[in-house]
Order: sequence, then structure tokens, then C-alpha cells
Amino acid sequence: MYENVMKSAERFKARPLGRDQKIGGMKQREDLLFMKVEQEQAVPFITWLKELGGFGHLVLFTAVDFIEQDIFQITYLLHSYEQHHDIVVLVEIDRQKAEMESIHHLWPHAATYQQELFEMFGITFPGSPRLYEDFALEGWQGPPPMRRDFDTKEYSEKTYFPRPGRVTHDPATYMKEQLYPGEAQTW
Amino acid sequence: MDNDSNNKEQLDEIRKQLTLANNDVREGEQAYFCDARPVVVEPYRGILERFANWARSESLWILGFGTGCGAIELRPLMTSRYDMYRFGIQPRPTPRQAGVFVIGGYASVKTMKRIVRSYEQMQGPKFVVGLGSCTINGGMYWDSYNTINRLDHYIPVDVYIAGCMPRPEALLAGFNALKAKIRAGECDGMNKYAQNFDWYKANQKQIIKHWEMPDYNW
Amino acid sequence: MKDIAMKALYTLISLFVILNYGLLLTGTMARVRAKVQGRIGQPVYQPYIDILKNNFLRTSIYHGVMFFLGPVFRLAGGLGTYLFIPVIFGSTIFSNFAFSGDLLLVMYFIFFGQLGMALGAGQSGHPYSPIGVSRGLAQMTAFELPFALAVISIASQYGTLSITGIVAAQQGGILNWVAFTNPLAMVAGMISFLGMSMDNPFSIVLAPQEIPIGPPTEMNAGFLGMLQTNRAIFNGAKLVLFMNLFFGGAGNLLVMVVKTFLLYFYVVFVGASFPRFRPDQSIRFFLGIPTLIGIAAVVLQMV
Amino acid sequence: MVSPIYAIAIPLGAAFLLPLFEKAGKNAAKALVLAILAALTALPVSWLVVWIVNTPNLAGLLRVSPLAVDTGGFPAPISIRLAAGIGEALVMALVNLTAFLGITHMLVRSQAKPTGKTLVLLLTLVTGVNGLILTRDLFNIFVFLEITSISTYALIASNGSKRAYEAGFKYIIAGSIASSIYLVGVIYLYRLTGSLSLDHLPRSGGTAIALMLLTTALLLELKPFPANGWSLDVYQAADPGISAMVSAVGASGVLFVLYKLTPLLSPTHLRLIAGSGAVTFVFSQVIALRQTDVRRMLGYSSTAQIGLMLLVIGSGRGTIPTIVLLGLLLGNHMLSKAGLFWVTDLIDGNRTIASMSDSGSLPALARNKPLLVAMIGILLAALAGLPPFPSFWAKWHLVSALVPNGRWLLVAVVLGGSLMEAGYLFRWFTRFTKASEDPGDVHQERIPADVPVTTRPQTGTVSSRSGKEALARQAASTAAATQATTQTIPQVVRQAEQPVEISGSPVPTIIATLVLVFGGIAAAVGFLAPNQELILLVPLAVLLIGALLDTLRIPSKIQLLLGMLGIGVYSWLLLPSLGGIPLVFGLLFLVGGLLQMIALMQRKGHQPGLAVLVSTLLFSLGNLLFVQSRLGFFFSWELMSIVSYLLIVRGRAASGAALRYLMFSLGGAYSILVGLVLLPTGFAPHATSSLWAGILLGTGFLIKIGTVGLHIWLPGAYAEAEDEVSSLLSSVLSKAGLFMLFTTAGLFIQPLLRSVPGVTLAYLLGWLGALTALAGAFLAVFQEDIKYTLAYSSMGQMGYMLLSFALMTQLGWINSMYLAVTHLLFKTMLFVAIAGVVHRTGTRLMYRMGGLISRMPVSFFSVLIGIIALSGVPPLTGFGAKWMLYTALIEKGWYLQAGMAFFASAIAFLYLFRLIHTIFLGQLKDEHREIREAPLWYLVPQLIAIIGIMLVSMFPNLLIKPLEMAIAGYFPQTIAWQGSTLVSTLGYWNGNAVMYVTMGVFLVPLVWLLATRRKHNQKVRQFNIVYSAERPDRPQTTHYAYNFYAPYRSALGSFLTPWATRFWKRVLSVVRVVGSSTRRIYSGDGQTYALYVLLYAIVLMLLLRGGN
Amino acid sequence: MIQVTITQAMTALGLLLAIIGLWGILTRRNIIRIIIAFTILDTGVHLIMVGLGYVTKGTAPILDGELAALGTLNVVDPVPSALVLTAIVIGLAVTALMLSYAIRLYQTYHTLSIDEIKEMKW
Repeated sequence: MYENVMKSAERFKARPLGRDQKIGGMKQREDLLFMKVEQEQAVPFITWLKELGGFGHLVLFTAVDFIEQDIFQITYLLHSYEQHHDIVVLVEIDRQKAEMESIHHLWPHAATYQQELFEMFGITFPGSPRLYEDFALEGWQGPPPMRRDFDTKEYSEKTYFPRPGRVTHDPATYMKEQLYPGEAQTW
Repeated sequence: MDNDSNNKEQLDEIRKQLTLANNDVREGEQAYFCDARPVVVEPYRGILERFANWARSESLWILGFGTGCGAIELRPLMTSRYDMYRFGIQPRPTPRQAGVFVIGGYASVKTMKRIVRSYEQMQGPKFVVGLGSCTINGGMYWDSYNTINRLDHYIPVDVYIAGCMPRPEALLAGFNALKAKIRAGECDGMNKYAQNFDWYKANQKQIIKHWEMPDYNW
Repeated sequence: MKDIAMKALYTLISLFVILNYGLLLTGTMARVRAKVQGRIGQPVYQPYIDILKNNFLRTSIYHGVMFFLGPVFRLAGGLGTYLFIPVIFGSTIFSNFAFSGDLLLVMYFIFFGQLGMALGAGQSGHPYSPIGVSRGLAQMTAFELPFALAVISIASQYGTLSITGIVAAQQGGILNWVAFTNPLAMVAGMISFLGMSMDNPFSIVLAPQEIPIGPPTEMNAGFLGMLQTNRAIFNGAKLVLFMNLFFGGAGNLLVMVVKTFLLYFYVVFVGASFPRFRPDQSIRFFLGIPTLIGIAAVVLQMV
Repeated sequence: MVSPIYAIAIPLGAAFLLPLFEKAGKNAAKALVLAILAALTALPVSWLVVWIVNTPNLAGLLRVSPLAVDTGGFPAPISIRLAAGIGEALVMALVNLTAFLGITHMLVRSQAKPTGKTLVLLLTLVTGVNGLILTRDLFNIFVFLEITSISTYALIASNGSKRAYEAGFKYIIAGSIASSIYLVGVIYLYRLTGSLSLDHLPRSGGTAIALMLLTTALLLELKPFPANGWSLDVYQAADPGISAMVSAVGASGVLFVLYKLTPLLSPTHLRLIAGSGAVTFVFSQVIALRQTDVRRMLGYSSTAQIGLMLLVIGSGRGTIPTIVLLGLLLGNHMLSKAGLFWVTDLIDGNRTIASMSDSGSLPALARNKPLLVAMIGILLAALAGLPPFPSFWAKWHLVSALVPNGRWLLVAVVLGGSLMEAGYLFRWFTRFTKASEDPGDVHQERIPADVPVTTRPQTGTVSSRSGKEALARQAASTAAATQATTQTIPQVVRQAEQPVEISGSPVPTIIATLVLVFGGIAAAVGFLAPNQELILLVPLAVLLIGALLDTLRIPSKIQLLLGMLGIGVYSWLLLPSLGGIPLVFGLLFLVGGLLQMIALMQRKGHQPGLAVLVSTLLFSLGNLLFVQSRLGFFFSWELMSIVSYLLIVRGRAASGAALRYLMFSLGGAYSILVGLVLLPTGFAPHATSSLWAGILLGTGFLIKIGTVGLHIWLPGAYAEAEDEVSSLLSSVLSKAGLFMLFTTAGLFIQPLLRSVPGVTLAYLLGWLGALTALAGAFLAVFQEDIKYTLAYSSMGQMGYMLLSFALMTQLGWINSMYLAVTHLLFKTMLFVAIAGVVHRTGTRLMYRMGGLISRMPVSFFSVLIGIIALSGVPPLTGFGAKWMLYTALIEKGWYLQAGMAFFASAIAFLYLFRLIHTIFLGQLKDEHREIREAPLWYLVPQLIAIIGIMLVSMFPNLLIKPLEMAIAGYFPQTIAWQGSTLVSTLGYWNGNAVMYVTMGVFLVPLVWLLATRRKHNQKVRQFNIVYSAERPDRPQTTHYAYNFYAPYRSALGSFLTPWATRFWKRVLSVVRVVGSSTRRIYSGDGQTYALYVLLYAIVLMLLLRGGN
Repeated sequence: MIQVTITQAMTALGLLLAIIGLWGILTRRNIIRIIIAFTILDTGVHLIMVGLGYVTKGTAPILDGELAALGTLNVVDPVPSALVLTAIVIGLAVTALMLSYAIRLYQTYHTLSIDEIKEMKW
């Protein structure tokens, strides 16, 4: 399995991420593989995985905003029922030119993920059906809300009539002080 | 002639005040919706109203619409442990027949649209119970980009039950408080809504951009 | 003139009795159901309050003439059905208008209210209403068949279709009841009765989980109150009818109360014990064993 | 009187002299030919006139001494005698008339006008045929036979086409073998008897083989199955004008020779002739079913017709002489078949008409040349033996002659073959009449593959988004565009219609048609006059007058008014003379019919045929009320069937349904025909007779009623006919079968099985009725098309009537007629209201409608009353029917039937609610937002019917008491009246009291609601519904209508299997397979055909030996 | 010993010829041969006519009255001869027609084989 994927991965210039490394002190699952691939090679690689590699199920399809590196990392999680194996394909795209190839031709339901990604991150997928239609946010008019440069607190205060007199506490301290003063030492 | 046309203009003016514009429905859909304005309905007088209020308080039919996570706390009320039926409270599956609307916790903008619609479809007098902190001041979602902070800016609320989440006991206490309020004749959210209709509508429309419904959902 | 006035008075008394009895019975049975589930349950007088509250509602909506008339049809159907059944054997007050028609009239008058209500529900334009109606009508065709066979069997047994005649034939001891003289007809009839009562496992019309709550989805305020009133009266009428057909009728109010209570208790008992059928399951059920029992009852009368 | 010798001498002489005349001018030659033929036609007519003038009665006419000429002045056995009796005169007149018309046709058509040579050959052909008819000498017959044959061979080739040469050569081979056989037979006979004169041959034995040789040869000339492959090629390939001559003229002469030979033949010979005819008749019809080439199909029809006439010759004499039968059949065949060949010639040559499958330009033809199509219809009807054409009468008498002799096989052959013939002929006819969108084979409603949706309104606010706005707009518009293209309703693309031209003048065909029509009418007068039943011809008169009015293009409104006036007068005169059951049904037919005609008044402009057909239908229904003789009844019944067929076929997509209707109607009619013949006491009310008469008559009437199993014509016919016509068919016409059941009720109380007491025909009918009620109601539940629902509903209601009738008790009969009357009222309401809805909405699919109550309140009210009355809910009329039904059933002891009827009536609720809900309640569609109430003409009959229903509901005794009187005396009294309470032995019912109580209990809650919901009761609109906190998207998706009873379908859908349809389809496919496999013997090889000819002769000889 | 009269022999010969003719019609493929077979059949039939038509005890019908007076005078019956003459003429006509058909068929189908000429069937 692993060898098979790795062999083809070379063709697509995909590199596995830290298979034998321990992440956060924990060993990674045996049946999970992270692959990082260039933007141009991503869809061919996924296509290969689906058609020849046996990864027929698109489990998850999302994005992460790495505003510090000025990139969006797009994550495809694929699963193979025959091999009981997951592969995560990671693609980094330019945050300024947030555009990615659509994969709705491989999985029709990918169009829905792409609709969501467009709505939440502003990533476009040219050719994807219903991409510009409203999805979860009905009539949203601001910038994409999941981008990290969008200040939700400011937006909320501006929009939703905050009730005056709200106080925020640190839950741990507050609990110690207010509710269980006697037991505070044991924590 | 002049007099007639004046009269006609006046009549048109009055009609405009009495009817809703329904400008935000889709094109060509005006005919689907009733365009009457909600009106203030005077209560009965004297003992009849008090009797009616007693009957209303003893027969609270909840709209079975779980608007937020707090709705999970409504279910135990039906079980043998809490047994809300003994207080004359029971769920109804349709707003047309329900008298109490329980807002079950946080209300996102999307849910808010449905809340407004369902609330307007209930027949008066109707009561609203705000459940959990989220309905009071946004709770843990106070800084979210899509969750409201104050329910009473959008629909009139009769009773708030604080907590995150309030337990079923708290709910029962809240319902009893509501009953007392009803019996005292203090729950007139329906007329309040009709009186301040434009204010409520403006607040609602400020957040609900994708309106696509008439201004008042009969 | 005096006759008519007396008849009107008797009718009012009869209706008053059945309305209160029906409401109290509903309340009691809700309480019985609560006990089965280990709850205290609602007060016995809760149905009164609900009806009052619904009539006290300040606003209401309606969708058109048929919507307005739907509950009227329904209540008229309930009242009419009740009024064509002699309630207490030998009583002038409770003989109602049984002189204007026999058992066939009652069987068909049941449809009067259902049809009107279906039309009212239909005009509301809500899809759940016709779905509920379609389920209800479909199930109705199925459970009416064993019932009709039972009735035919009884009619041939006693040579009459008059309800009073059938009750009269059952007088003189418990063994004269149809339940004992024609047990197959009784079984077929009582299974149909379950379907007619729309309780579990045949509660596919209201079906709160799938099509909340079916035909009366759009009914509100006074319209709903009227439907609830009808439910009490119509329930009473059905119970009295089945009591008359299979269990020897009643000589006085007390007997009637006991018998109808037990009959209703039977429905609630079954309803509290079983989950709901799907519509097609329900239809197949009634057209299976109960129909065969009904046919057997009829054939036994033929040979 | 002019000597018969001229009939031979003149054409022969002229044939030789014709080239000389051609020198004088082409037109002179043509004029001469036509003049000669006219003279030849006039000659026998003159004889006939003289004889008719000189003899007082018909019997004397048949015994008139023939006009004989001995050639050369010697007496008969030495010289050749020509003799012309009444038969000869008749056939000669017909032959020469047809020849005259045929040659005229060929002269006036635009292409392929006959040359001088052809004219010569035609003249010799006529000479030969005339000679065949007249001569009494066997060898002379051979000579004329050869003259006929040789001219025919040559004529076939005149076409000059490749196929014609092929066909002609095959013909020659077969023909020469046949003539060799004839020659041998002649000489053998001469050796045995020493004489060749028909008048002097001994009738003793010993000559059997010689006669058989002659008979065989003549039979071979008459193209018997299977030795007739060549003849079909001739019909297909030759010039249609020539084909017409061969088919009509040539064969007639030979046929007549065979007829002349019959006095000499033994019963064995005759049986062989009849058998040969029967085989030819039935197999030719079967094979014709499979033909795709119209001319070849007509060819098969020709051989079949000749087979039928052989059957007539061979099967001996019936109540009327064979010659009359033969004359009727022959004349009918010659004129109609020749006419049809000419028609194929007229319509644009071979291109459009020759193929059965190509229907491209035929409908256009129907629109451009309605008269031509009407003419084709008449010719086809004549050929198929429909009234009033001569072959109809011949068929009646033929069956009357066969049945008493117990020749059931021949009866089956004659009737079965006729049915098939009508089938393929009218299948061809429907190609003309159907509209371009008519698929031709509709049996069930047609649902579009996907529910088409109108494009939803564009969202009002397009979300404007940072940086992507333009892109989003563009994408949205593309998406909308794709949506629009994928969601457009598939439009029926009308083909560009080719202009259809008629090549040549149709005058000869018209003349032939007119001769047929008037011959038919004359025959009708002749056959009906002895029973003093000429009044039965009134519908025909109406038809003729109507045809005239139609030709003048008088607007339909005026025609209808005239028709209504006529029917009014007719009813005024007729009804007072009736009493009892006929009076009830008379009111039903005539007054009910008038009610239906009001709705038709809505039609604007000129609707060809509508008014006349409706009026004729009602008149022929009126005939049924008082007709006494069997023949008169059968005539009226068939007339009613054919007229109603023509009414149905007017529907937009009705061709398939109408054809099915016609086939079942004719099948039923033939069953009735045999049943009637079996009635020894004649056709009179309450005749008792054999079991078989009851079964056969009953089957015929049950088909008309649409009993389950025989019902498959019903849904299509009722649904696909025009909307107002459907109402007429369902509420009036369907009762005809019921009326006849009442009239012949005495037949149905006979025990079905001697061993099982109590099982009578009526008992069987009762079960059939219960099953029909159940099946009708059940099938109606699942229809999406409103008219199919109503059609099946009608079927179910007829089931109740049948069940009630079969009870044979007082209450049962009262109920049957009560149902018939109320069914008329509420079905009028339903059908006409639905006609209005369909008229306004332009669709028949229920799920496309919805919410129409606000737009069409009166129609809604009418449908509401209709469904309450139909369903049996008190207090309206339906309950009375249900009460009487169950009471009567339980009184009779038919408990299981009662249970079944109850189940059916419960199922009826399903479709009734669906009907009213999906059309009038629920969501109003956008496209219906502006429609108006139905036209006034539709509302008037509905209102009248509503008043009727309400009256009968309020005062049931208004209807029940007269019905009780109508059947007084038939049964012992089982019901009694106490005031307005109807009391039976089982129960009681007081319609008045029920009405008052219902009104009372209805008013109380109504007043309460009106009082309490006076204020703040807001009327809301269609989308103001609680929709799971959402809003409805579109009315289409919110209206619950499609597959309304899905749970019912999943529970009981297996009972929807179309068993009956499957059965009848299988019957049809068996016939087709037989046809397909039988026609394989026609390999196209001339030698094979010659072999068949030889084998046929040998087999016949062997059979003769076996027969002795 | 079987007495074979001339008429019987003629009949037998005619029968033989007729059968040969029929056989030819049914088996030959060439149209011309079929026509020839037909003429053979025709001839056979004519022979049969002559053979059968001789009525041994018959009289010549034309001279009915006077013949009786002549008694044993042996007169040949003229009727069959007349018939045969007519039949031969007709047969000739038919043969001629067939031949002309053969020419036409050859012109249109370019063959004389009857197997090729079956465009129409069923």
C-alpha cells in the first residue's frame, strides 16, 4: 500500500509528511498518511488516488487560514474502503490569489464543500456548480467570516445590540473564587 | 372632482398604512402572501379576561421547535421525572396551535429568521420564553459573527430563564413564573409587537439580509 | 309543537351529557396513559381548559370558505352521528333521532364529518393536510371492510338493520350479547374499532413525527376548539355505537358509562402497548386477518 | 324487352370497332365506351323495372320467368342459351354500373389515363363478365372465362410497372392451370351426360367428379385461401383502377357462374364450397391484420369478401333467398371495394397512402378534404358491414340462416372474420382522423416523464460580495440559463404539413358512395317495412340532414338548436306512449341527452359532425325504447355503436381508444346478434329462452356497460373523447346496456348449472357487478388524469347498477334505476364541471391544477355536490342508493357481495377526495391565477343537475315512488311507506328527517363560529402556511397531488396489474402471430403458387371422395 | 387381354402430356421453359378432350331427327372437335400473352429465372 502510493507520489512530486515522527508526543496512526503536494499537481494526484489508488471516498474537504505565511492550506481527506486507509492531501495556495482547481467532477458532493469554502474563506473554484449561490450564510454581506483578518467581535458589537453590563471572567479563576473557595488549593 | 380625488388619495394613504409593502419577497410573489398589518387587539374586560387568562395559564401549549442547543433540556420535561403535563403544559407540532414559544438558547441569524416567522404565525395571545444566557446577552457566542445577543430586540420576551444550560427544574420554575405573569395579565407581548411593529421589523431586517418573506408572516 | 319542543329539550340534554362525558373520558384516559408511563399526568379537566383557551384566543386565521366550514362539517358530522344512534335502550330522552334511519345511515354519516374536514384541511394549502387525509382515507377503506362484514353478519343474524332492534335482540342476559352469540363478528368489529379510534398502532393520520400533525395543521383558535369538541362527542358516539352493536347496549346511564369506559380502555390499552404502523402496513393488516374473520362471520350466518 | 344478347354483342362489337372510332378522335372513343357501359347498365335495370311493374309482390318477383335467348335459332341443348332472370339482371346491373364508374374514374383521373388499347381490353372484360352472367352453356362459360382472364392479364400489364409484370405472370400460370382443370371437367361431364347446357344436365349422381372439377376450377378463379398468392400481388401491383375492376367486376362474374351451378351440385359439393369460403374468409382477414400496404390489405379484404359470398352460396338457403343475400353482399363489396381502390388512386398516387405505418400527411388530408374522408368512412363502414349498408342486412340474415341449422363454426367464422375486418379497416381510418399529436395507441393516461416546472422567479437580491460581484452575477446568469433550458416543457413539434392534393375528380367514387348509401337505405326500408318499423330510420334521416347542414357549414350552435328541437319534439311524441321501465329510461336518454347538449352549445363556429352525431346518437337511443323486432333492435344498436364511435374519434388523441371502443362494441353486437337469433319468441320484453341466448345477449350488454374484464375500451373512450362528449357517453350512453338488461331480464333468471340450485345467470351478473364496482373504484384511485378517474368511476357506478339489477327484487330494481337517474345527474355535474376546468386550464393532469376554488367557485360547488352525491354520504341522494343497495343485498342473502360493494364504496372516497382536492383545493398555480369561471353554457347543465339532486335529496319519494310504480307487478312488494319513511323488512330510512337533522346540526356550529370568529379573523393567502418554519418555494412543489395515494399503492398496488388488458392483448397477439405465420406461405414464387393451386385441387377432390 | 381403344390411348397420352406439362411448370426455373411446359399441358388437355369427348353411343345432335332414320350410320360427334378447336385458339392466345409477358419481364428484371422474380410476397 504505502510503497504503491509512494511510487506514484514521486510522479506527482508529492511528499509524505512525518510518517515516523511523533507529533505532540503521540505516534501517528498507522492507517493515516499526510501528503503534501504542489497546487498544480494536486488534482492529478487526487484523481490518481481515486481512480487507481482505491481512495474512492472524499471524507472531508476544508481549508485552514495560515495568515502568517499568507497561505490557505486546503485539506482533502480521502478514505479507501478496500485498504481501510486514510490519506490527507495538503495543498497550499496563495492567500492573495485564493483560487483552486475544482474536483466536483470526481465527487459531485465536492461542489458543496467548495461552495462552503467560497462562502467562508473566499476561495474560488472556477467551474464548480452553484459556487456563488448562498449556502450557509443567507444574505451575508461582509468579507468571508472565517478569514482570520475578519474581526468577529467588532462585527458582533456593531450588529447585534450587545447588552450593556456584560462582564467576562477567566473561568478557572472565577470558579476558584466564586464557587469552590475552600477547595482552591487542591487544584 | 377635486374632493373625490382627495378622498381617493386619503383612502390610498390609509390603505398603505394598514397594509404591508412586502417589498422583500421575490419578484412576482406578492400574491402568495397576505399583506395585512398586525393590529392591537383589546383584551376582554373584567372577570372574563381574568377567567380567560386563567385558562391560558393552565393550558400552555409549547411550540415544538428546537431553536438552539437548549432545546435538549425541553425533552426531559415530558418524561415521568418532570412531567410537565401536570402543569397543563404540552408540546404542539405547529405554531398555529401553540401559545408558548421557547427559544432554546443561542439564535443564529439564520435561526432568527425562522423564529420570527414562527412567532408571527402563532395566534395571540402568545408568550415567549427565552431559555439560557445566549438569549439574554449572547452567552458564550457573544462575539460570534452570526449569533444575536439580545432576543428582546427582535421579538417580545415574557420570561428569561438564565443558565448555560438551565436545568429542567429551572425550566419548570420559569414556566410557573410565566403562569403567574399571565394570570396577572402582564403578558401582552402580542400587542407590544403590534404596537412597536416597525421597530421590531427594522431590527430584524438589520440582521436578516436574505429576507424573502412578507413583512408579517400571517 | 309541544312534541317538537320536548324533542329539542331531550336533544339538548342528550348532547350535554355526551359532551361532558366525552371530555371527562378523554381527560381520564390521558391520565390513564400517564399512569402507564409512570407519570402523574394532566388534570382530568384539562380538555375543558384547552377548549376554553382555544376559544378565548384573540386572533385567528382562515384560508377560505371551505377552511372555515371544515370544522363546521366535522362537528356537524359528530353531532349527527351521535344523534342518529339510540344511546340508552328504552329511554325517550336518549333515543335521539334514531327514527330517521338505521345502522346504514350511521355508518355513512360518519363520513360526512370526515369529508368536510378533509375539504377544510385541503383548502389550507398545506401539504401535510392532504398527506394526512390520504393516509386516513386509505386506512379507512381498509378498516371499514371488516366492520362492514361484522355489521352484515349481525344484520343477517337478527334480521334487522335497526340499532334499536339489534339492542333489543341482545336483552336478557350477558350471553345474549353479540359478543357471545356471534363472537367472530365481534372480533372483526373490535379490531376495526381500533383503526377507527386512530390510536396507536393506527395513529397514522396525525403522525406527529412525520407529518405534524396531519389534516388540522393549519387549524387554530376557535376552529381547533371546535375540532376538540367534536372529538369528545364523536368518540362518545362511536363508543355508544359499538356498545350497542356488540355488547348489549345500555339500560341506563351507569351501564353505558361502565361499558363505554371499558371499551375506550381497551383502545387505550392497545395504543399504549404498541408502536405505530406504517400506512401500508396498516392497510395490509386490516385487509388480512380481520377481513378473513369478518368473512367467516358472514359465511357462518349464510350456512 | 331488349334481348340479353346485346349485352354481349354490343361491347364485343364496340371493342373491335374502337380503333376505328379512335381515328375519329380520342374523345369519341371514350364517349362511345361510356355510352355503351351506360346502356349496359340501363339494360338490366330496364328488365328489372318491367318485372317490378308487372309483379305484385316480392315472392312473385323471385319466381319471374327468365328472359331467354337461344342463339342461332335452335332450341337449348343444341344451341347456346342466354338467360336473364332476376339474379342475372341484378348482378349485371351492378357489374356494369361498377364498370361504368370504374372506367369513368380512370378517364377523369389526372395521371395514367387509359389508352385506346386499355379501353378495348376493358370492354372485352365487360363482355366476358356479362357473358359469364348470362350464358347457360358450360363450354361457353369456359370461353367467356378465358375472355375475361385474357383481358385481365393484359390489363394488369397496362400499368407498365415491373411489379405488374411479375404479378401478371404469376396470375397467368395459376389461371391457366385452373382453366385446364375446367376444360377437363367440361369434357368429362359431356362424356357422362352428353349435354353441356345447364338447363338440361341431369341432376342425378355419377357426375360428382366432373362437377367437382368444374367447381374446383371456378373456386380457383375465385382466389381461395391458400391458393391465392398471385391475386394479392395483382391487387398490390396493378393500377388501382384496374385492381378495382379485377376485384369488383371480374370476380363477380365467376362467382355468379358458381351460383348458377349450385342446382346441379350435391350437398357435399356445397359443403366444400362453404368450407372453402369460410377458410378463405377467416385466414384472409387474419393475414390482412398484418398488412402494411393498403392496397394489399384491400386485396386480402377482397378475397375475404369473396370467401364470404362462397360461404353464402355453399351454406344453402335461409329465410330469404340466397340470391338476395348474394346481391346485397356482392353489390356492397363491388361498390365499396372499388371505391376504396379509387380513393387510394386519388390521394396522391402511391406516396402517402400505400403504407399503413406512414401517417404523415393523412391528418392533413382530413383537415383539407373532410368530405373525402367522410366518403372513405362510408366506404369502410359499408365494407365492414355496419348499418345501414347492404352487407349489414346480409350478415343478419346469413347468421339467422346459419344459427338454426346449428352451423356454429360458420357463425364463428363469419362474425370473427367480420370483427377482424372492421379492425383493420378502421385502424386505417383512424390514420386519417387522428390529430398530429395523437400517438394512436393511448390506453392509459400519459404522464410526462418528469413533472415539468416553470422557471422559478429570479431571486430579488443578488448578493453583492467583495471583489467577486461581477463573476457571481455572470455565474448566476449562466446557471439560470442552464436551468431554463433544462426545465422547459418539451413542446410537441408539429411537422410541417405537406399539402395533399387529390389527383383527379372524385365524382365516380362519390357516385359509388351515394349508390351504396341509397342502396343501404333502400335495403333498410325493405327489411324494416315488413315489421312496420320504418320509424327506426329517423336517426338515418337525422344523419343525412345533418350531413347536409354540415356541408353547408351551418354553425354548430344552430345545428344543436335544431337537434334539440328535434329531440324535444320526438320526446314529446314518443314519451307519452311509453310506460314503466321504458319511460324511465326514455326520460333518462332523451331529457338527459338534452341536458348534455346544452354544454355542447359552448362550441363556437362550425364543428363538423358534432351536432349531427350527437343528435343521431340520441335518436338511435330513443329507438331502443320502443323497438319490437329483433332486426330493428339490432339495427338501432349497431347504429348507436357506430355513431358513438364517430363521436369518440373526434377527440384529440382518441384514435386508439375509439378503435378499441369500436372493436368491443362490434364484438358485443355480434354476440347480441347470435343471442337475438336464438330467441325463438322474437325480441319482446321478458322473453324466456335458452341459456345461450341469455349468455350471449348478456355478454353484449355487459360490454356496453363496461363490466370488469370487458372494460378495457372504457377508460380510453370516456377519457379521450371530447370533454362534453365524455359527459354524454358516461351519463347517458352507458345506460343503454342497462336498459337492455332490464328489457331482457327474463333471460337471466335461468339456472346456470342444473346441479347447483340458485346459481342463475343473475347470480353471476351480481358477482360481476360487485367486481366491476370494486375494480372501477380501485382503478380510479390511481389515475393522474382527471378524465380517466371519472371514466373508471363511471365503470364502478355501472357495477352498482348491475349488482342491483341482478338482485331481481323490487328494491334492487328500484335502486338500479334510482342509481341510473342520479348517476346521470351527478356525472353530468362532474364531467361538465371538469370539462370547464380543462377548458380553462388546458390540462387534464390533476397535479397541474390546484387551488381553483377561488377562481371557479361555481364549478367547485358543483363538483362538491357531485362527489357527495356519488359517495353516498347523507343527506344527498347517494345515501338513498347505498341504503337500498345494502338492504336489498342483505334481504336477498348476498352478504359477501354486500361486503364487496361496501369496500368499493369506501374506496370511492379516495378518488373523490383526490379529485376535489387536487383540482380545487391546495395551492393555486401561477399560470391559473387569472383564469375565469367556466363558460355559461357549461354552468347551465350543472345548475340544472344540482337542482335535480337537491330535490331528490330533500324528497326521495319524488323519485322512488315513480320508480316503484314503473316496476309494479314484476316482484312481490317488499318495501312500505310510512309517511316519508321508507321501510324495508330490515330497516328504515327517512330522507326528509335526515335532511332536517343534518341541516340543524350543521347550522349550530356554523352560527357559533360566525359569532365567535367575527373579529380579528384574518383571511390569509396560499403561502401563509406553517411550513416547518420555512416558506414554500413554489406552488408546484407545495401542492400535494402527484401519486396521491402512495401508501395505498405500496399496499395494494399489485392488484393494479392490468389482467384484462393483458388478456386482450394476448388474444390480439395470438391472432397476429397466426396472421404472420400464415402469410409466410405467400413466398412470392409463382411456381409455389402454381403448386398450391394444384394441391388445392387435389385436396378438394380427395375431400369429395371422403365426403361421399 | 386388355382392349385398348384408340380413344383410351389418346386419353392416356393426353394425361401423360398434361402431367409432364404440370411437372414442367412446377419445376423449371426458366420462364420460357415454363411457357413450353404450359403448351405441353395445353396439348395434353386437348388430347384428353378429344379422347373423352368421343361418346360411343352418342349421336350428332345437329341432325337429330334425320339421324334416327339413318340408323347405324357412323357419325363422328362434332361437338368435342368444336370444343377442342376453340380451346386450341384460346390456348394459343394465352401462350402468346405469356410470351409477351416473358419479353417484358426480361426487359425489366433482366433475367428469365422465375426465382429472381418475387418482389412481392406476404
